[in-house]
Amino acid sequence: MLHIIKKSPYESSALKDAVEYIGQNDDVVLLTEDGVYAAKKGGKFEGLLVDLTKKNSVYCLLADIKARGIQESEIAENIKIIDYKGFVEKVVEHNPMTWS
Amino acid sequence: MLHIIKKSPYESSALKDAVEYIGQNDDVVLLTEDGVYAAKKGGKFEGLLVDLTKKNSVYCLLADIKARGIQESEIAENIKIIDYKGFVEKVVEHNPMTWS
Amino acid sequence: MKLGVLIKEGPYMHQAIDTAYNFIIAAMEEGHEINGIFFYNDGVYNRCATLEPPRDERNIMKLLTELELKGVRLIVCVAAGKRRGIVNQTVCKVEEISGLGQLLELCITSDRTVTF
Amino acid sequence: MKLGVLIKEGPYMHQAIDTAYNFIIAAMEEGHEINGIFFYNDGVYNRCATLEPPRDERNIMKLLTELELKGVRLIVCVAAGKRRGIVNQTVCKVEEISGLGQLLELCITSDRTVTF
Amino acid sequence: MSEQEKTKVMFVCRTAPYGTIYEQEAIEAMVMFGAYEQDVSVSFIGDGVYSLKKGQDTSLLGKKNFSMAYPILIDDFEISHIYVEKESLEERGLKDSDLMTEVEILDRNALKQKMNEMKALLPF
Amino acid sequence: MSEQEKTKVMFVCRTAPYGTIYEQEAIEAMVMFGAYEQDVSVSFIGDGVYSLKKGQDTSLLGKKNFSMAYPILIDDFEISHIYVEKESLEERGLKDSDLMTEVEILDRNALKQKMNEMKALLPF
Repeated sequence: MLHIIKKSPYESSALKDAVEYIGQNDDVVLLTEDGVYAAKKGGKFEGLLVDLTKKNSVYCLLADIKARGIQESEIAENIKIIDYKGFVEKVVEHNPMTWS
Repeated sequence: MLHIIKKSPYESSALKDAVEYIGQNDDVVLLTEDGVYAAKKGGKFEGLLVDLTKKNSVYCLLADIKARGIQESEIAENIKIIDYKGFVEKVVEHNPMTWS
Repeated sequence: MKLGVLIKEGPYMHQAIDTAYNFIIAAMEEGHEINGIFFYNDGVYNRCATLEPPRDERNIMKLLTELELKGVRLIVCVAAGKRRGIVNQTVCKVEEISGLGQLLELCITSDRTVTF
Repeated sequence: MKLGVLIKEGPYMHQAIDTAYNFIIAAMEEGHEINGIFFYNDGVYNRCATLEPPRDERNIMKLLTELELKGVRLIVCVAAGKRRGIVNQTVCKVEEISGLGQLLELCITSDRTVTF
Repeated sequence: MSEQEKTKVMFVCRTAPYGTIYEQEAIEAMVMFGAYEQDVSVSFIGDGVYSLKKGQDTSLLGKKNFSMAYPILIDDFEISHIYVEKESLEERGLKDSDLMTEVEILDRNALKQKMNEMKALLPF
Repeated sequence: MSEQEKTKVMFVCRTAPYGTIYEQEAIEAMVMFGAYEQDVSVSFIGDGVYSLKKGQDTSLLGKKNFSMAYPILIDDFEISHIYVEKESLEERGLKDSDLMTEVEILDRNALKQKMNEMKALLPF
């Protein structure tokens, strides 16, 4: 499954709820819209996200981090930055579930 | 101030954010809409709410608990149940701030 | 007391307008004056003239029009309305459309401003 | 691949339709087929014919109509639309209005269904 | 139609009732989907579990009580399964006796397996 | 108008930009309010602090970058004060050098005192 997370982890339970459903195997995570704030270095959710990357691929959407003034260098380690074509590719590879 | 909380504490940070702004003195809290879930006995936020009632008056709206199938007996201790007229009264007594 | 009301959410989607309506009815019964209701953000959709909810559901547009007939001033933000298609052709009453200055005026002239 | 899209949020208020639009453009560029876009919940507002956003902002209604001209099927839920006032007189194109069965059909006939 | 030919679709209900319209419009969709002879199931997780709470009475709100349709989803509207997540119930202090209809209570791992089998997941 | 006659109104901005329109329509209201010679202030708390993050570039989204108006709110639009909550910045790993304009950084207690002085609080 592809878990699409689009709410800020500071104001919504979307990330926390999704994490409970992210399995060991081929589950991957895409942070979009306000969901990208979870990926910021130095923020409260950096540790949780970095832990996730140990078992699952975690992506965040370039357009959303740029809009929010987050530089690529400010994205936590092992999180991959992708564009909308990458988003399409992930949907092709995995069945999507949106957590909003 | 009257702090009006209308989102579920399980999915939104509204209650948590509001609690940081509830002062010692004459601040009161009104739980409405999905905010009333915080007041349910046995739920995760019962303790937080009961602690709040030690310094501040906490109210929850009758129409909203009934709609959600919560009986008056299921509301945590010291939380007062009021109707829309009570809501109006609280707004008359305190300047309102809505946390959504 | 003079009470001002700000509505930021659309009808049916959020409970905001329902809570506001019940609050307003109670306030009027208690003898308070509703100084005006300002519709902003998705709140402007509440004044869409073509709502057709199922028969067994409340018609929010009509409930608000009843408040208007009781003398409550309804103000639909022109900018938020245009962005969303709530304009002269689609709003309940063209005279309700006005500018953001009306929201500030509501804050100034009301004893309390409540946001739903 | 055949991709189905479900839109649950209204224009401007939420970023959902913007993300969906950028996703759809990228998918078409990559040679995928957009099997249809179903507008449900507040999503029906995206097809309101009278949107007039400021000049320096995207017109979401027009962007979607451009997708339609490229062959993408747009489906506005009749029940969600009526409740919110998006009906024959206010929708971009009357032919777009259809029933919830179309959403299930989209799930059946698409390789993937993505919700925004 | 044979079971193999049916498409598996799951509504994933994560929202509390009445505060927003998502659950009401989700149930309207479930009722319609039931007519098409597919394999449609519903799962309640997070605040979604509140939708099934017994004793809802919306008379003071002036809103429609749409919860009456849940108990007849399976028999009258041919929904295949209603799943409720165990952990979400517990976190909210709810027991199965609090629910208005018979459901299959699953833990997260079991529910995740069901989700993996679906062709489409519709979050509400 | 004398300072005493002015009405004190505060926008309380709690939402991140772009995911929803609240902050964009809040700033549109701030700009209009500035013309009326009242005492209008703005506070950023919670995710609202992200609105002031430097370097926003919305070109890939196709959305308008409305953040350009923040630095000129005080000088050009006569907003009295821009307050930012210290604790919200820290929780998000942001420093004052991350912000695009000069603001008054206050801790929660101090900001609460400012709120207490207001006639109306407008949450966005």
